[in-house]
Amino acid sequence: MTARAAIVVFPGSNCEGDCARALGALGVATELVWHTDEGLPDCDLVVVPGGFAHGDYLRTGAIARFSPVMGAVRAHAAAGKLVIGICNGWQILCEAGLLPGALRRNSGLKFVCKWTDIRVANAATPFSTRAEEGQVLRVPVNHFEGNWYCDRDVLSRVHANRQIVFRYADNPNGALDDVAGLTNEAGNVLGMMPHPERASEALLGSEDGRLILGSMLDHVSALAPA
Amino acid sequence: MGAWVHRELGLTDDELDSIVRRLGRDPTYTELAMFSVMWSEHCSYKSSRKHLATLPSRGDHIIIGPGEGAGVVEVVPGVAVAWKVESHNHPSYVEPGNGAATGVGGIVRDILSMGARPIALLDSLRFGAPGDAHTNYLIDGVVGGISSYGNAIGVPTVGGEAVFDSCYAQNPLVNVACLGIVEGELQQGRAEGPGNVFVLIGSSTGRDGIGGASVLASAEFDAGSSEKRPAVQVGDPLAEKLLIEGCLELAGRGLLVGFQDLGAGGISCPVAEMTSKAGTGAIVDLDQVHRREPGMAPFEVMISESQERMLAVVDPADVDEVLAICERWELVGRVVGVVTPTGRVVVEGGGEVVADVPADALAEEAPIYDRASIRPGELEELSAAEPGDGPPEDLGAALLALLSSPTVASKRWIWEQYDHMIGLGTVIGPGADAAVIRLPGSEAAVALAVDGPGRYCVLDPYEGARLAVAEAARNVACTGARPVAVTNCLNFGNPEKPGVMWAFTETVRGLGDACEALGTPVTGGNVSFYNETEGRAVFPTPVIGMLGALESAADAVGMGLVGDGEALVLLGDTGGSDFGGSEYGKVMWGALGGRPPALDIDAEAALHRLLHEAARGHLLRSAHDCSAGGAGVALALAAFAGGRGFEVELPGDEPHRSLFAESPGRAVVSCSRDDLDALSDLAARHAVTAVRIGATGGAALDYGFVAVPLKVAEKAWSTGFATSISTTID
Amino acid sequence: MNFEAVADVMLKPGIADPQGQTIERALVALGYSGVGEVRVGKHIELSVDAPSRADAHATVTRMCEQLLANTVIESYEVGVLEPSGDGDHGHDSPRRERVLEA
Amino acid sequence: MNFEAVADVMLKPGIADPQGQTIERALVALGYSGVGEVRVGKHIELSVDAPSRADAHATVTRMCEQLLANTVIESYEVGVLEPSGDGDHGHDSPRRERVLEA
Ligand SMILES: Nc1ncnc2c1ncn2[C@@H]1O[C@H](COP(=O)(O)OP(=O)(O)O)[C@@H](O)[C@H]1O
Ligand SMILES: [Mg+2]
Repeated sequence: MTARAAIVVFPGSNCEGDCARALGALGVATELVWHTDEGLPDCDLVVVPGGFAHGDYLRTGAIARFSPVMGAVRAHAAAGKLVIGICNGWQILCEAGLLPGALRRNSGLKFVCKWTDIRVANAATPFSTRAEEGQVLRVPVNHFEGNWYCDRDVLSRVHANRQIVFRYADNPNGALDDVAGLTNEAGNVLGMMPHPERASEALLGSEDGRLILGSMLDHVSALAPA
Repeated sequence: MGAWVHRELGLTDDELDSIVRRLGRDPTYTELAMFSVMWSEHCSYKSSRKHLATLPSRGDHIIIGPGEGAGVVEVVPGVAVAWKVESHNHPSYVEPGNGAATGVGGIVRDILSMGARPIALLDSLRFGAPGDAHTNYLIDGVVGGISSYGNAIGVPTVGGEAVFDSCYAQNPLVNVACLGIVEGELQQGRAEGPGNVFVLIGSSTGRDGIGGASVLASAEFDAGSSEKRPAVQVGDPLAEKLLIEGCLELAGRGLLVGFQDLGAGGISCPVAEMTSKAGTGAIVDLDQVHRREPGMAPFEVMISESQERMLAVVDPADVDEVLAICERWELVGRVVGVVTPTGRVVVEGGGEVVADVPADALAEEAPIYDRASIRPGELEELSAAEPGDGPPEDLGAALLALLSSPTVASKRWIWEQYDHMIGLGTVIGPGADAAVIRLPGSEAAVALAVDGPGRYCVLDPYEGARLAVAEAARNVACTGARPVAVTNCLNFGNPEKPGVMWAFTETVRGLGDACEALGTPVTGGNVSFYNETEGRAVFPTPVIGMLGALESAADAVGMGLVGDGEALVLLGDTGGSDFGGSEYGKVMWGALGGRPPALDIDAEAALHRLLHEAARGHLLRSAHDCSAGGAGVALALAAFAGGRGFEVELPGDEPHRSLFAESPGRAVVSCSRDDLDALSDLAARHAVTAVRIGATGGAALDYGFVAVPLKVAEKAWSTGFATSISTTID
Repeated sequence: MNFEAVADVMLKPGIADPQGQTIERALVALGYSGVGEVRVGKHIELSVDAPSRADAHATVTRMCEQLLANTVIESYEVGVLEPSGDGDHGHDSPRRERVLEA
Repeated sequence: MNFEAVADVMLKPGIADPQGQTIERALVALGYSGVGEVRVGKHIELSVDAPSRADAHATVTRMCEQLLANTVIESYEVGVLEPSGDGDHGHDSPRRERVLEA
């Protein structure tokens, strides 16, 4: 079965093409969905890609979360289907309340684009089954607001639910608890700062991102009727 | 109109006379404003045009040479790219963040105007010595501006250079180069077909940037410059991103008859140039221009440099479709005029005709000056001065001093702020000799480098320009690419000064000769004059943007040492006296004098051919060119990039000359022992000296006559610039 | 009536403000010795139509809750000026008074 | 004495404010119909030691000229509160008055 991914595009998104290419290389059929669409095409997973939705003006994700398409994304998530927000996509999902906490400006107060090592903190999520717990993945980050934060209560719930999927080996942005990526309580929505689509080819420096995207496909095909 | 208005607008008395003669009457204020921007140095190239015309610009692979928005080059059969560099020096000094950001926006629209998708940016930066609070403020602002704009529009900044010298302290240089891939039909900046309409697409027009070209970029700075500040614009990367996508869709659907960006000179510029080129005319209705401020005078609308706008010429039958596409991309598109057969640009506003002038008078027939050019007397003294080639007290300390000097030290602090990966094309990113970008939909790749050794140019602008071309080509060749075309940005002082003009003409001559010899035609560029504050000019600084072609991205060679026990080979000959304008002379002796390094351009070309063939034959594990700091520094940088040391012995009797002389035409390469004979044979066939100097591996930079622990050297290099920039900002 | 309003959006007390700290260090480096507790936020000016000043205040407060602030990490203050009467509410008014409320 | 001060730094009138325009469009899309002229700047809060309120004001004005504002494209307004006396000048003071000057 061919998995289908809807990639949501806001004015200012800029990683949608890269995501489509990386998923396409894994055999996924992708479709770009403009933010004013009220609905999503029939799909197994939704990607909210990186970029600068609405210019990141005011606050990252602040305006995007009100786009018409977000209702359908919410419904997709509520149905227990997979949603991945990468970088700006995570910021949008946070603002939309689909993921806990908030993303603040990097503690170094500079935009940071570089390769990072992230450690798999939970290999039992739909986004990490192809990896092993403790495995270190080389995946690049590219953001100005990747400094994840939440209050103490939320953090203890996040821990209790094992929502943290990836932690930085060398925290590039000051994120609380070195969080590089985490899920919602139900475990079907992931936000992550590093860009797995940029780590999908040896020629470009790493293939580790395929483990993340591939895990999602495994999850989707396991759900598919035989 | 006051008698002196034209002078305030930057026009001379003679220029005004000539306008009156062309019109047969006094110009209106709007006309005068249009002439002032179109005849400004920035837009008309009036001091440089005559000289630039001598540059070699033809070649089988050159699809479009100078004169359009950007040059277009066929890098491999069937794959064409647009390539251009432009300066935003003055705005970046006045307001570093927005000045640099709008510089990125401007060059990106140049590429877009060809119908090409921008896929890579490089920035070439010059500042005073970092550490000084104001210099750090400029660096921080400029880098932040490029980062905020380039990252947001989704175009990776994949390379560049940053050079520091006190001559740039009051005149920073901010040159940005952009590469685009031609996806469909090439677009042309021509307003063909009377009856077609002009559609203005993008941001609304405000009073920002009025007179930017004539006021900011075409005059020297002085104490009163702060009064000219409102001429700075604020960039809107979101609008630019939408403009890119919307316009590429218009181009892709074949809806554009003519297309040009609005940059310096505002809407005046594309209207005049597109009609002048096509032999047509225009009627422009300013009331249709969407504005963001009330009460703008016609002249303000006509020359406002508000950002993120393009002008399209469209068949009236297609207008609805064009506007619908604009709307879907959340862009405002407005029909603002019509193409006429009259040869005149007629501007209407508020029901009145506010301008009616021949298009050619504004564009094609702008004045051309053959300015006086005299070799400055001070050059004799400079040539006679010490280059600073005495031996150091301690070779190891000298090496560390060079590695930590801001010009040589790691620029990671800069390029980590740039998204250098988006687009999934960056095979080799910043921190290398040249960036290697795989082209979408193709196995092929391009290699891109920018270089401008001002310290050589000030000693001898002719030789300096040749060295600049040689170095840029060498950087590209080290990745395995074949250098194929050049774009350039010539940064100089006030051209009304004969000494400056002499350096300029010598530079153009050197640029032309070197490009001819290397077979890399000049496809375009930019001239930035008046880089002077309080009468002090920057070094003559030609920034060369070299484009290289790689048939396969997988052939690209990195600069870092790979594997232990591989053979290290020095290619090319070392001239022990090549210290004029050197980094060693500057860092160790505070010297600037003598002759620039001697360049044998044929030997240089042979080296490039050798590197290209060796890369195609997969003989090289790494390659890095020798430039600032000589072979000693080149080896160290290859070691840092590869995370391993080496053991070598360099030819020559005087260690500091072997280590630090800046002879061109050289590179340090590594190869597996098994390939050594093949490489030697290949070198012999190209008549390039190849000396096996040692082997890779170990935890030291071991040069034989001196050894430094890798960790110590790397620390000096990685913190040299970062420390001086962060201490005073944070 | 048309009111000129402001919303100041700040990181909540207790949440680290590295930008404020950086500015503080820079000010100290410039020789401003008695400076402290620098915090940086956003200052948003806008005009709103509303039947009364209180309504204008309520509207801008709603805007903050909905869009202008992320209340997970930010707090805000809203201020509304008396209506300018003639509809002229230029941002360069030479002197004005403003009441800010939490 | 220790004063609590604010500096609001805004783009000068006439200079494009794409951020403000984008927020304005977003507010309109959310149904806030009577909103206009949205402009965004920085809001900086700080405490300063000074012999008098006027001195505090002059000091913060100098800070704006030197560091807090880029007067090429930005203008600023400075406000200083009466000293809190006990040195407690929390940022969450429930109600305060402020005089802003151009
Ligand atoms: N302003 C910059 N922007 C992006 N990359 C830069 C910049 N400055 C330096 N770099 C990166 O660092 C590398 C080393 O720079 P440079 O010292 O100019 O090297 P070289 O003299 O060998 O060309 C460049 O090749 C480039 O990729
Ligand atoms: Mg180099």
